[in-house]
Amino acid sequence: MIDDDRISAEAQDSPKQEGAGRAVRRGVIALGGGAALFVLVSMAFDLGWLRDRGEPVKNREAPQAMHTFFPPGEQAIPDGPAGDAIKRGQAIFMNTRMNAKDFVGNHLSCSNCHLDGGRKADSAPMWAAWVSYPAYRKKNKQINTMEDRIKGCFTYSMNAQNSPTGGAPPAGHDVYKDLQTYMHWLATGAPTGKKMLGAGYPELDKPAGGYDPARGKLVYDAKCAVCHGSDGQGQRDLNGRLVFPPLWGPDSYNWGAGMARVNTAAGFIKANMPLGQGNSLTDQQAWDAAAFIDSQERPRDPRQKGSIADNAKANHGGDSYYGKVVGGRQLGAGTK
Amino acid sequence: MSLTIGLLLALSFVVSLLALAFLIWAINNNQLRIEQRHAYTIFTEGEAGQVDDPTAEREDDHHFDIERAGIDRVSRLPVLILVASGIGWLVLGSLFGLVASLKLHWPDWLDAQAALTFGRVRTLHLNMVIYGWASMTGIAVALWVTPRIFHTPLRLPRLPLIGAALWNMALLAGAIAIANGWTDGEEWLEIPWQVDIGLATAGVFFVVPIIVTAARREVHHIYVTGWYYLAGLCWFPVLFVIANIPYIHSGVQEATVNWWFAHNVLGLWLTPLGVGTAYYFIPKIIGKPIYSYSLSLLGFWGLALFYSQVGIHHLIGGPVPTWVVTLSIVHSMMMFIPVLAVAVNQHVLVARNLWALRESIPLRFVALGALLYTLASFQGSIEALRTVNSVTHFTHYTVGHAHLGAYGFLTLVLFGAVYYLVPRSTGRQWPWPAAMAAHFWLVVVGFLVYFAALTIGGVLQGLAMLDATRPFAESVRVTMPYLQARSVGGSLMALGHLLFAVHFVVAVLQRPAPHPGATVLSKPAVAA
Amino acid sequence: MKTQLSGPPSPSETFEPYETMRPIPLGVLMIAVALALWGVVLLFDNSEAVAIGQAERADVLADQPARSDADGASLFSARCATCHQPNGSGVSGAVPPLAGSPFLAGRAEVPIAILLRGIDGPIRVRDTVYDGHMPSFASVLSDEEIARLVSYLRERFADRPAPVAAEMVTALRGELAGGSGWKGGQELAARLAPELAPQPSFALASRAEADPATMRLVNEGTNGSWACASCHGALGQGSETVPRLAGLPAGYIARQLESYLNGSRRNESMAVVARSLTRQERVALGDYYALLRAPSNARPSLGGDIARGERLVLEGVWDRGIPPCVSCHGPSAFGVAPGFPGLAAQHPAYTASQLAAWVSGERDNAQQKLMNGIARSLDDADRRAVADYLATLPPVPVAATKERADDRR
Amino acid sequence: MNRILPLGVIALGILAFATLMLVIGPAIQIKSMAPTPGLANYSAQELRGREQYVAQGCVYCHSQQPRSADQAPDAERGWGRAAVASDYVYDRPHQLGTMRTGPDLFNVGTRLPSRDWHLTHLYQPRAIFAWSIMPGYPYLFERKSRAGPGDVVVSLPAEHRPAEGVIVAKPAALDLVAYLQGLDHTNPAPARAVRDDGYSERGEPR
Repeated sequence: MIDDDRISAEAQDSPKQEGAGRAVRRGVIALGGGAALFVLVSMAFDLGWLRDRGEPVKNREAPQAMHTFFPPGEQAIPDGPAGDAIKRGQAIFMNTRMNAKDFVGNHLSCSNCHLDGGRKADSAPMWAAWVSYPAYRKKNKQINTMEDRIKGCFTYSMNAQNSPTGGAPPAGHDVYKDLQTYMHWLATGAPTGKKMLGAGYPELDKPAGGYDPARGKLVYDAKCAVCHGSDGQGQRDLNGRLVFPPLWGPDSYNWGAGMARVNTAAGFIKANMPLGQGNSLTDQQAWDAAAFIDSQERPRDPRQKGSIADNAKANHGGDSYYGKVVGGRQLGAGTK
Repeated sequence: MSLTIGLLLALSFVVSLLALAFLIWAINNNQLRIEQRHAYTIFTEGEAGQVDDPTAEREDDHHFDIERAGIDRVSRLPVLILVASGIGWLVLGSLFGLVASLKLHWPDWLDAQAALTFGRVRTLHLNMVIYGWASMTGIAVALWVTPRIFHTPLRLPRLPLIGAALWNMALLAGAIAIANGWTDGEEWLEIPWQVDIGLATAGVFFVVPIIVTAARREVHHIYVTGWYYLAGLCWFPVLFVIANIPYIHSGVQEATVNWWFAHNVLGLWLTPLGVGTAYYFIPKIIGKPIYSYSLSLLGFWGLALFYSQVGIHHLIGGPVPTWVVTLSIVHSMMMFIPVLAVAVNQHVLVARNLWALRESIPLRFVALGALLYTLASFQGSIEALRTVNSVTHFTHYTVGHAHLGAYGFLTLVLFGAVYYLVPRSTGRQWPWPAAMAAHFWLVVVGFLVYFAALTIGGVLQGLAMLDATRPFAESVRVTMPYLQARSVGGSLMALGHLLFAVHFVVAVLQRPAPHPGATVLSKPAVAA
Repeated sequence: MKTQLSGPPSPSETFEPYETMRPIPLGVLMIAVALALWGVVLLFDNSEAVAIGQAERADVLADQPARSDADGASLFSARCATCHQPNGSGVSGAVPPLAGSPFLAGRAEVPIAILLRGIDGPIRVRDTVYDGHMPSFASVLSDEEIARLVSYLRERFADRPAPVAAEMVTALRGELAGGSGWKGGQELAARLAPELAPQPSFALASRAEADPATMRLVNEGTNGSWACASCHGALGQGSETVPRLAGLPAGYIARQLESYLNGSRRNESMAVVARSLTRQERVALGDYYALLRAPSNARPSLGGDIARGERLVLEGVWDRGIPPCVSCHGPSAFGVAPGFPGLAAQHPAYTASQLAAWVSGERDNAQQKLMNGIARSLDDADRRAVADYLATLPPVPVAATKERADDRR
Repeated sequence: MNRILPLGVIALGILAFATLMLVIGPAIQIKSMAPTPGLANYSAQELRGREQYVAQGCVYCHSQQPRSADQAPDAERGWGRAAVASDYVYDRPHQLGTMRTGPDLFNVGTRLPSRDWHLTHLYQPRAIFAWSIMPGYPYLFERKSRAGPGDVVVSLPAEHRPAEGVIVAKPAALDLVAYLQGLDHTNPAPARAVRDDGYSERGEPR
């Protein structure tokens, strides 16, 4: 072998050299093959073979509030008379003062408190409300049908006493039919009689140190005034259309409304305010802001027959400023 | 219409593939024999490496005393003149490159002169190193190697002298034009076409002697280096002339011509020069044959078939027809095949003889250059993928890649070739072997820093630009440290070039040694 | 004995390189075959991509205002119903009704003229006076579209079934070109329809030209910075990433200039401008631009999905924490002064870049960071969709009323 | 292989084929396209400015080819819609560019319409953008003790103003700015326009 080395030194290598050569050959091919494989996979990706092209990149983020029910979307409204009723109901819901003007005594709409057209969880969504009635209500100590419940909204939240007709729509009025058709449609597929996640407004534990309108004013000025105005009267666009609803005063809900109770308002605020930043306030901030807002004067409670104090005793237990003295004035007298 | 084009295109690609398949079939069936008398060579599969080529036993088939034939003496003057010019342009070009690099992080430096604005300095750098250093030195090496592999002295040895003078003058004129803002305005084609006529004419003086020498060769078989050189010398003049004809195209057609040319300068001119050179010097210095003739064939024809159509991958996502872009992307990927073939052929030989790297600095340059060719080509193919290109396009990453090819590969190979040929051509030894090693480490470390900085910086820059929520300023800010690092690397490289140039001048001016040395190695090998 | 060479064989100077005969390694062939197959697939796939690209461009073309072939009913619901309500009842105290409006029942030229120019002043409809601010649709609806729309409105709300010809719109457009909004019903009645009189008189605070110093800032620039108009245009209409300023709330504009100064909104060019201005100048510029009325030159240009944009703007995506834009920026995206700028007719590249800037923190001057979270919830396609949709809306009409001019407080 | 002629012929044949595919094919297709509707040829001043753009080597840092929204957020940055081949019919030499060391300029005229802004920026980019690495072009301007009639004075923040006198734009600077101001390719592209649509299918379905 070694003697031959001189002759074939050029073509013949030692086993060690052979081994090195083989290793490099394999290495180069493996490297090339690996790179080629990368090319192929990347191309497969380009061509969409490795991902589902049908599904748009949505829902990347988990829904803000985890709730089990998703109401149908706008485009699912059926055609025909039922669909027309749903659309009328929706129009009333979104623009109550305009489309049920005979029965609205302030500048609010249903959708001011029931966000996303009554869809949003934790803002008393209609799909959850629909399956909760008829039900017994402590407020009027009787079984309420859905119509009764809506009537309550008109009476208090929409301050119907100040409307052209001076009251909520009479029983069986088309306003009820249309609104209920809309709500029924929103609840398509919702389980009846079952407590649904996201129903109503969340109930916030009262903070240990209670709540304080003075602190609430600070919260309000920092977090709420930019939209609702430092005077709480909301804001309008250049045509005078209401964009941000008034929170107190003659154009807001009256003393009988659920939102006039601090605990209800605190739950709503905590979950939904500032708009788009739900759950960003602390519980304490939510309670304080609610206390500030609900310790302002607003239209009188239509249930008041005698004195404010009597009515306060009969109808305003718990977390309400009705009848209390704030800033030297007894609240509940109502606005002009 | 698009469907028809797509179909046509797929068909034309199939034609390329059929050509490739035919080639592979022909190789495997010994249709492309080295010589007529090998037609009966029985080639047993699975016995790779074991087969004794009948020629291997006939010693004088693969040995030829060039010195005795006086071949180097004939080519000496043109080779030296061209190498000297090349090195001159290299030093000048790297200084301009360094200035351009520094300007990217010292933007207010040297801003008072129009000739020294970034847009011109950078352009001067490119034209000097490509048309000055790489082309002239590449031609010098080709002029030196071609007669050697053909066992016959260079014919018409005076023509390259005229060519070199003309080329230098034209390039100088082009550089002055660019410095003064007179440019054709397209990348790689900045030299005004009027000046290009001089370059094209000079090219004739280089091409003719080599082709005549090849025609008068004393060997029957053309060694693989010869294929690359001859093909490159056919391709480049055609490319250069077509791309520089003025007033034919405008707008986007012009852009496709531009990148067809610019990439083919790399693929069909600089790459053949570099690969051919590596194919000669690696086995020559090691003294062992190349791994496989079949792979040589595959590598060469694969390069011709596929490299010629990759240019439009510089316009991915741009205003050019989809089918041209896709065609270029596909061909970029197909480049894996010839690159693998060349890689196996060259790296296996080096890997089997690692001892030679210790012994020979020229081999170190050439072998590292060949390795970087493989990497640059793989990188280039992958860069052409749409997904990758979205990130790397328009960024410094591309600059890093271009330097991996033109510097890491070609320039290192040329350094090695120059180190090898100067003693044999002039009879003068390199006076300072340590300077060669210093040069090697300066440029290798410098280039490593350079390449790593631009690659990382480029990717970060590209990712910033793809994210709408990050302002454009961030794509600038994020690259700053990497641009500074690039200047550091570039300085090391430029320093190495200066050292190289000084060493070359000293070597050439010194008194000739009696004999360039009995061995191909820079210092006599000591056998145990 | 010496099974391996401890040193290299010394190569001979006379050695000539050559290749040995070895086959192509199988691995190389396999890679070649794989790549070849994929190349063919990719090339075939090419034609599909071209078809999609063409469809995308066709969609963008179709999204250009004044290019749609929508019928009158869909134009009404897309363009009118947000203010005048789907049943045409209007909004009490704010938007006059269409149903039974004498402005529709009379000559067809009257509604056409209103659509072309918009209204800026008091108008009496069915015995109620409205302080009307209606945008001009001249820049977003074609003559054909206005003809179809007016025909529909007259048939539905005024029982006038005779269709209106596009030529009438063309003629009127030429006649009324360049005018600002009708100064209330008075000017309209005087010019086109005496039978609509009496109309309330236009007695608003006179729209005095801004003072010469402010006009110099706008048109010539000063103190080392550039003229506002040189980028934002002579009418404050802007282009691409240069925002439309005409009709933005005065207080909003002044606040942005302050933000450039204090760094809560980053824009290097505007920072140079803001540094060259005094506080009074910033306020004066806000006042000036708030009262400018300019046609829209914004066009959908980002390839966004207009329908998706419309959904985001009008309905939001509450599950992702995105309230509808209009819930704060007003029902027609006209803005709510001074805090909430109008978005209508804003340039899509500007809108999208701002939504991106909220995410990056380049812009962090939103009141209570209201925009930060919303912007983070929008992805790339959302931004383009919203921005492109807003560009199709008619421009904010100017309200030259006292409150509006004073809204900076 | 042992013959030169076939080697040369096949090598050149392959190159001819590549030229057919990469040069002649696209040229035939692109030349058949009419200019994008609304695209105007350059004015004489804009052409002079374009020569400056070429001579200064702006193309080495600035592209003029916005990518499609399916690939990159160029449009959101205000760089304009995806460029198509018919946007370039008047461009000679082409200045598509392959670097974005600076932003794309294909629509810089609509994105940055102010002449005076451009003059400031060309004179000293860092007068506006502290982070900018663009070179200044002081040689396109001159310092005068006072502006003569018709001179365009460059607005400069105090820290960049000369100690005395004013900086005045030379005609070359005004031409270059006129070219930049004229760069506007915002008109919608025809559906059948030619560009690389290879990324279009990765976009989300509209």
